[in-house]
Amino acid sequence: MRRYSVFAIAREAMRQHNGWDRAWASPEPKSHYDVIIVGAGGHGLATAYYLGKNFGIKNVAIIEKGWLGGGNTGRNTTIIRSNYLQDPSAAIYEKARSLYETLSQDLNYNIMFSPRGVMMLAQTESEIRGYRRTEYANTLQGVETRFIGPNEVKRLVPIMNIHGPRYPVLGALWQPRAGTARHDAVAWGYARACSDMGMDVIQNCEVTGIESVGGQVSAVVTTKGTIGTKKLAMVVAGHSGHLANMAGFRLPVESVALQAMVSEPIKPAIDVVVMANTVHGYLSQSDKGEMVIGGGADHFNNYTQRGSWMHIEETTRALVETFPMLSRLKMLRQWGGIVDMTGDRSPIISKTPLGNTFINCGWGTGGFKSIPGSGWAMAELVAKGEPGPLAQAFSLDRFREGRFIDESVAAGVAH
Amino acid sequence: MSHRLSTGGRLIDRSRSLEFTFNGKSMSGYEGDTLSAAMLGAGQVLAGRSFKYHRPRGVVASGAEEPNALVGLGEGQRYEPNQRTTTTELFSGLKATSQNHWPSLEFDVGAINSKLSRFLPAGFYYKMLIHPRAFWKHVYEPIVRHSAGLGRAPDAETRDADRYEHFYAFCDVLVAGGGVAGLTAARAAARAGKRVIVMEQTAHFGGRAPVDGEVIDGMPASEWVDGVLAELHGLENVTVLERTMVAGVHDHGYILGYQRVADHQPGADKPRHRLWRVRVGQLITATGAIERPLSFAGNDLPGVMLASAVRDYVVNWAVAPGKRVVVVTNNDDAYRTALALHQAGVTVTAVIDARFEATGDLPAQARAVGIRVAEGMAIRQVLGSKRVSAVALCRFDSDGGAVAETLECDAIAMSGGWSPVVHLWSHCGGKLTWDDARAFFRPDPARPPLGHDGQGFVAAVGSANGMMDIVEVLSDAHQTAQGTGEAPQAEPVPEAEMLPVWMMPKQASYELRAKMWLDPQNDVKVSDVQLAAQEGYASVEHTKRYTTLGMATDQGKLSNINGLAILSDALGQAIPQTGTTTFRPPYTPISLGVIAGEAAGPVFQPLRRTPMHAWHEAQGVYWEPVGLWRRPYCYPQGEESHADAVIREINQTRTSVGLLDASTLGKLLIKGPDAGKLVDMLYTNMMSNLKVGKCRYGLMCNENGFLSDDGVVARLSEDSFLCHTTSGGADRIHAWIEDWLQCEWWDWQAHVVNLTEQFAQIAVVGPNARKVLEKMGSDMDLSREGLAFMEWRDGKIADIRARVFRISFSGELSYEVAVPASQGQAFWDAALKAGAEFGIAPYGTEALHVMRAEKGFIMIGDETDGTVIPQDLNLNWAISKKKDDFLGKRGMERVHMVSPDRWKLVGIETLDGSVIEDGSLAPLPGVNENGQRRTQGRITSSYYSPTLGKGIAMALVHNGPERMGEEIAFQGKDGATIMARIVDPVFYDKAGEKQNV
Amino acid sequence: MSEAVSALPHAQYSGLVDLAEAGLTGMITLRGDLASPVLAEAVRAATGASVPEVRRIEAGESGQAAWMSPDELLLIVPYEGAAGVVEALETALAGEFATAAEVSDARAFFRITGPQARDVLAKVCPVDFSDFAVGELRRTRAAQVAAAVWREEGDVWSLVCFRSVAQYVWDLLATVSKPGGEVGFYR
Amino acid sequence: MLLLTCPCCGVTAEETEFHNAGEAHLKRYGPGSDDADYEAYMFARKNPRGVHFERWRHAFGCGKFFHAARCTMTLEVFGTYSAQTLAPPAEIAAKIKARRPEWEGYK
Ligand SMILES: Cc1cc2nc3c(=O)[nH]c(=O)nc-3n(C[C@H](O)[C@H](O)[C@H](O)COP(=O)(O)OP(=O)(O)OC[C@H]3O[C@@H](n4cnc5c(N)ncnc54)[C@H](O)[C@@H]3O)c2cc1C
Ligand SMILES: NC(=O)c1ccc[n+]([C@@H]2O[C@H](COP(=O)([O-])OP(=O)(O)OC[C@H]3O[C@@H](n4cnc5c(N)ncnc54)[C@H](O)[C@@H]3O)[C@@H](O)[C@H]2O)c1
Ligand SMILES: Cc1cc2nc3c(=O)[nH]c(=O)nc-3n(C[C@H](O)[C@H](O)[C@H](O)COP(=O)(O)O)c2cc1C
Ligand SMILES: [Zn+2]
Repeated sequence: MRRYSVFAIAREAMRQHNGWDRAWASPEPKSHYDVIIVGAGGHGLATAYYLGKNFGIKNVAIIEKGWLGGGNTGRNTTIIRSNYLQDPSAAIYEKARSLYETLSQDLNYNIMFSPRGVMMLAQTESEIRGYRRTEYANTLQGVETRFIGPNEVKRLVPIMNIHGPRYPVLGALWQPRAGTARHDAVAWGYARACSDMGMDVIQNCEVTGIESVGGQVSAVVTTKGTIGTKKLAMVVAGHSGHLANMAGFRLPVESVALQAMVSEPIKPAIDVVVMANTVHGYLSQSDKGEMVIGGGADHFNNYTQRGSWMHIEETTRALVETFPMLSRLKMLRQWGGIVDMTGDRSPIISKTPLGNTFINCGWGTGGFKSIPGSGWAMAELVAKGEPGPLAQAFSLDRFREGRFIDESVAAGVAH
Repeated sequence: MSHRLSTGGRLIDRSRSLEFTFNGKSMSGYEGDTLSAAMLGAGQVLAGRSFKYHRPRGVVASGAEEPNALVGLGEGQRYEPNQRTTTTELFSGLKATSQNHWPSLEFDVGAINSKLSRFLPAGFYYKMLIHPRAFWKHVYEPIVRHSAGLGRAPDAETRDADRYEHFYAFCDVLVAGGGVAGLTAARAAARAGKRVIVMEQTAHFGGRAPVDGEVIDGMPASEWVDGVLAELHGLENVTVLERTMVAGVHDHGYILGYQRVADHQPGADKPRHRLWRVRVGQLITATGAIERPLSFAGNDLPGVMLASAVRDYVVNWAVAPGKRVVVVTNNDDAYRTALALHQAGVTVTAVIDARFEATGDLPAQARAVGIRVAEGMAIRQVLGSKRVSAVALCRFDSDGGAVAETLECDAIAMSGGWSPVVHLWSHCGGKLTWDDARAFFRPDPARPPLGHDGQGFVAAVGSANGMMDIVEVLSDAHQTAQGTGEAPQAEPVPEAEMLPVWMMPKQASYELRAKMWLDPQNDVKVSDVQLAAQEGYASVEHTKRYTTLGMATDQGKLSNINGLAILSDALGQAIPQTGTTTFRPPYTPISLGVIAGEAAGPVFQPLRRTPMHAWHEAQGVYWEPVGLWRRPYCYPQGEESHADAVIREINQTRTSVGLLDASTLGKLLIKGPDAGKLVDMLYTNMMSNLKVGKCRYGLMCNENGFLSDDGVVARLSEDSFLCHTTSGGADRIHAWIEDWLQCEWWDWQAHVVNLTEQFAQIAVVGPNARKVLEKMGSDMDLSREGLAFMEWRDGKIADIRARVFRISFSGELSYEVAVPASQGQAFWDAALKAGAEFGIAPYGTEALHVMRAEKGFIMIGDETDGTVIPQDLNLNWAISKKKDDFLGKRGMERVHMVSPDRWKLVGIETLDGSVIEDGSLAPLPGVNENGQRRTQGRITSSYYSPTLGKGIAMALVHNGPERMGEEIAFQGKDGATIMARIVDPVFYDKAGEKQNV
Repeated sequence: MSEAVSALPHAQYSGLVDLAEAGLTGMITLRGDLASPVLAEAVRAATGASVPEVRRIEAGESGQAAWMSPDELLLIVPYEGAAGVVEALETALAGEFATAAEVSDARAFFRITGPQARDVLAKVCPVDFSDFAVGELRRTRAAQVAAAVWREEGDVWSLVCFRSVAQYVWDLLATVSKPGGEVGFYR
Repeated sequence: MLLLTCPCCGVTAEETEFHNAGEAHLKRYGPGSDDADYEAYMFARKNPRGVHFERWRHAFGCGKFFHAARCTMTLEVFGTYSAQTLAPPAEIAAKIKARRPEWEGYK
């Protein structure tokens, strides 16, 4: 693989850029793999990458029904933070965040991780209490975050109307090394690295069935034929319920549409990411200049990648109230993604009732930020057959036992 | 030079000239002009700069598809970035400024990017700017951010001066587009008696036909259009809306219309925009077609325009794009432009036609008036720096190595054929089919978007349906709208076949391809798309994201089809195999203001007010939002701090008497023969054995066993209970009870009625509470015996119907009095008056919280957070052992719930009496497997207790209740540790003597 | 009795339509079997009206009866008499599975009058007002809160919402009734 | 923006008048039930791609709950029916079968 660098660009510029290789190969499937990963979203690709990198397992196929990165990884608002309340969450999201810091260099692909800071506004007394609680927990969890006052909020975000009038800003939980990354690049960078390790990224290939022998997975049936495997990892986000049905079990997961939108681009107006949970809306400005806006999820099961208009209204209302200057900007595009919501709104990284079959799902509205950490933990689970410390708490049996990992308790939302 | 023609202009009123400024320079245009017509009329071709390379940009189109001519419009509270000049109607005093350049439009330092363009191909930033690591955030990214973006951001403190609103409408047929196809369809549907709405995005009806000089039903198209409009306006079942764009098509026939009510009259006392939310039986999209540009080197220079747009400027606004125009085409339609220019007295230097021969009627007409037609030719390259000065020609069927000829010109009118506007068809899942002959995608009638009944609800007509000939257009629209009788008649103008041309010359070299713009706003060139294909970004969606093709503010209306043709060619596959990217709403950008609608300022969100709200406000209350309610947090007097106010309120209440507005508490009446059975299922306690006249505190859990609400239940009669919920819980619990009643126990006879707002509920609290009530005058015996603790009575106080509950959340003698909401203020006033001699004063939620904490009472939302079960709070006494079942019982039986390791509620006192930090944890030595400090408890609420003169707190602690007296360390401020002792959570009046006097 | 005040006493506004708060109004939620003759009799005794058909409001000599839900009516009577009506209903329905509760004070009541009333309502309610007959009633949403709307006669419309949001609904209606906001959809 | 017809009051209204209340026809498992049954009742969701049965409440209207049969892939609503049922009624099943011949029936 040709390494990317400024020198490579300069060299290619002199010869009409005809020396660039394919970023990833486009192979036909082999008959058998050590591990098949279903779903070439960020989580599936990261799982593959760390299987190769951390465990030397490279006879791996990542099977994708559409174009790689085209699921939620390609349609999210790219917020990365790790100041979660519960220990297991803070651990995996912080692992992910710290891996993001060096991911461009690790992958030799600029994924544009931008630690510009994320603030979650406190606009009620109970939000203050929730965020203070998170701040205390984070201190012991090794996550750097702090509660800041309204003046500091205004200094960081001059376009914010901190005086309400409906919900004056009382402060914010501020994680300075949280931020955003270029979502597509995350998928592309991992895919390129996987391909470079000799793994097969197989696009336009849908898994339609799962075969097993004696309670152990043996093969997946796909639109490109049946492919044998020793181990199977299902990493398909909104389609997890469907895959689980193929494997003969049900999940505590429902698939619903979550929407986002962008405004027309303008010159830099806001440098940090703001989440306003009381009024339901969050906002950041991309490097291209659009305001990237996310809002609420639908409440009904849906696989159409279109959501209900009312959420766009609700979110816009909230953000125009919070950032009055937005009123005369224009919405350029809106879209939806199908997210997988679990019973406690926390993810699942787990063994399943089918042998040698593992699932990673339930990231719902907030799993872009966890991609490297989740891939790391999932790779360990797949390689060893047992969860490591990062994954342990996220097992499926927590629902039966009542061992929820509930993040909403501190007035936070899961993005 | 572009200029105004001395005659003509069907849309302008030359008697009314309007002054405006562009970049501070005064210019003038006419009533009826768009801003771009006026600018071109005034000779202003250069309109802005492109996104990435900061290349000079001029207008290319005449409508919504315009990618280039974006300006900042207005100032201050009416400033708006990225406004398209082609869709901006001129008004007097308009102020426009160009964008994305520094220091000036004419001289832009950022244009250096253009010189470096070979170093900045598609995706360059993924490949470079990787090292050193810190540079991305601190050096590279700020540069990228600064040079990207387009318009200037509005000022930070800007408040929009305008208002917006929504409107819900319903109709049988909504017609999108007021061209001849739309009008034909609308008239047909209207005559059939259907409820019809027609939305046309511009200020004028008729679309292309009047410009093209079509003749319909024997009259000029514009006359025909006026006639149809007059008929439609006269019909009661028809609503005709101009300046209203169908912005989005959503599931189940939900259509959004964006009406620009007052954009052309800024300052008028009208809503600026109105968002129509229309539920339609059928949507007929008659949105026409958009002309395609051609890809040739230098095609992005100002002066290069769409042929149809040139025609529009000439015919509609009497504006010529230049003095000497070259027309370049692959089809007959562009000859109409040549003819229109010629007729207007503008020199048409030549028509460059890529086809080997141009034999149709229109080319013949052009030749007949002396226009030169160059067949089989192509533009090799446009010459000029900030605008077109000449074109170099070559054979179309060549690599462009040899220049055949150079023609001087100052404008180019190009036509690559047409693409139906299929956006609306596609927004909600309608599929397309490829038309090989005309080389475009059009709606596939077999795969329309589906409505709630699974049937297609969208039909496309006219050019939007791929009909390019006027006769076809009219009959298609008439038939699709099920018109009766004859379709409107028109005179056909036969056109010869077009030749698909995606790049000219056909085998252009890299040097040329690197100068052929596909997306002029985002600076995506033919070479970029080819590079994406080469690098494996082969899905059209990957190409889009890798190159940003079609992601600009015009969403690729001009560029997408050419881009995917280039991509298909690079991949060696057919265009339909490549497919399109996803069409998403809105059709063109709509203001965020209109999406928010009227919901600004006081009506941003409903604010729930108790009957005493205004009184609290008048006291200078400090409010706390609780759900949509606002509750008094405290009532600071003068310069008093909030903390001091709380202390004063507590002291007043504990020593004499205080008054609390508790109206927000939920009040649910449960009544019926099975009411007892129902409350026994809802509460963990046994409730059915409560005696009439008595009250009992109860807990509600969800099916997981987690505590979800609590409150006092009063038995009103044999078959009725009044259940109090938390303020935030009333609606949720009401819905929850209805859920169980309707969906699980539907044979049970019980009603639940939400009486929350019927009553103002006022707590009179403190040792002097009884005296106050007695002084107010009552027909009830409110004595210790007459109304014992945990009893209620109906009667009158201060001559107001009242229900009095003797319950206490503060530990003091306390009466909660419910009176009709309409008399809440009267009761409150009477209590204040009667209590004056005791110094009665209102207290807020914070005093309430402190007092309940002093008593060790839990608070939903403080001690509970959705993961806490009653057992954690030592509330086992409230969990009935006798009942077989109640909601949450099964959940509590799970392994983790019965684990001896759960954290349990205790009181906490700091050793030094200070107030411990709310939410802080009690760390243990050592770390877990993930390197996180282990913990053994956390503070759930913490206050300064004025009653005890020290900090008090509650906490959930591992094995807490067995560790009374033990010292334990918690996190303090700024990383410090604070030592505390585990104590009983009841800090005050453990025996309960005070409340029971 | 001490002075009772409605949510927004005497509020009035004239714009595209005339808005007014209707003042104190007696209201009773009556739940039970709407097909029961006993209930029908009780309703007649209370209001003079018969039990309304689905989504209709019936007027009688002493009040109105409005259909709210398959097992729920809203009775509208003079404010002062409401408590008495509840008692009478309870007596009359003693043997039935029925619940009567006074909600006069839990509601705010607005009147919207004028030829543009439907255009104004359609700015906040997702309802098709085109064939909306006199005596028809629709429970729906007024922007962000619940409301019931019915057509009293010609251009006179009534709207009931919860008392706590009276000010919100008022501000909302006044905002969308501002001159300049003419729509002209309903003619 | 779904359009649903409430079978309780007959109103056809937009989604904003309703609240979705999750999968329909769940059988409640209370005290004494076994772990697997209880877990399935609480958490295991069909979440199908295709025909789906769900509960809605006409929250801004008559306040009643009802059931809807809907396709999660096309959002087609096959019908709405009483909440006081343990399985989809025959006529709803017949309607679905007519629209989706491959549907295997309610399970
Ligand atoms: C609008 C929106 C905003 C969001 N905002 C944020 C945010 O700001 N921050 C954040 O952290 N998270 C956010 N998220 C969540 C985040 O996007 C997801 O959690 C994350 O991308 C999930 O990644 P994934 O790899 O698990 O799934 P995906 O990226 O969805 O990948 C799953 C892949 O599996 C494929 N697949 C499915 N079925 C099959 C099959 N049968 N055979 C083969 N392949 C199959 C799919 O095609 C898909 O490509 C947001 C999500 C949305 C929709
Ligand atoms: N000969 C050719 O090559 C050729 C090609 C294209 C069109 N035509 C001619 O163009 C005419 C086509 O008639 P038509 O009525 O189908 O199309 P049209 O282009 O004349 O009219 C479409 C109308 O829809 C409006 N519109 C577009 N999108 C809209 C939206 N989202 N919301 C609201 N309004 C929207 C446009 O402003 C326009 O007024 C005929 O005269 C036809 O002959 C000819
Ligand atoms: C962070 C982010 C920024 C985006 N910026 C743009 C943009 O500038 N222009 C644009 O057209 N779309 C933008 N999109 C939206 C994509 O075009 C696209 O709608 C989204 O990835 C979902 O894919 P789909 O619409 O093809 O289903 C952006 C998406 C994301 C997630
Ligand atoms: Zn209903």
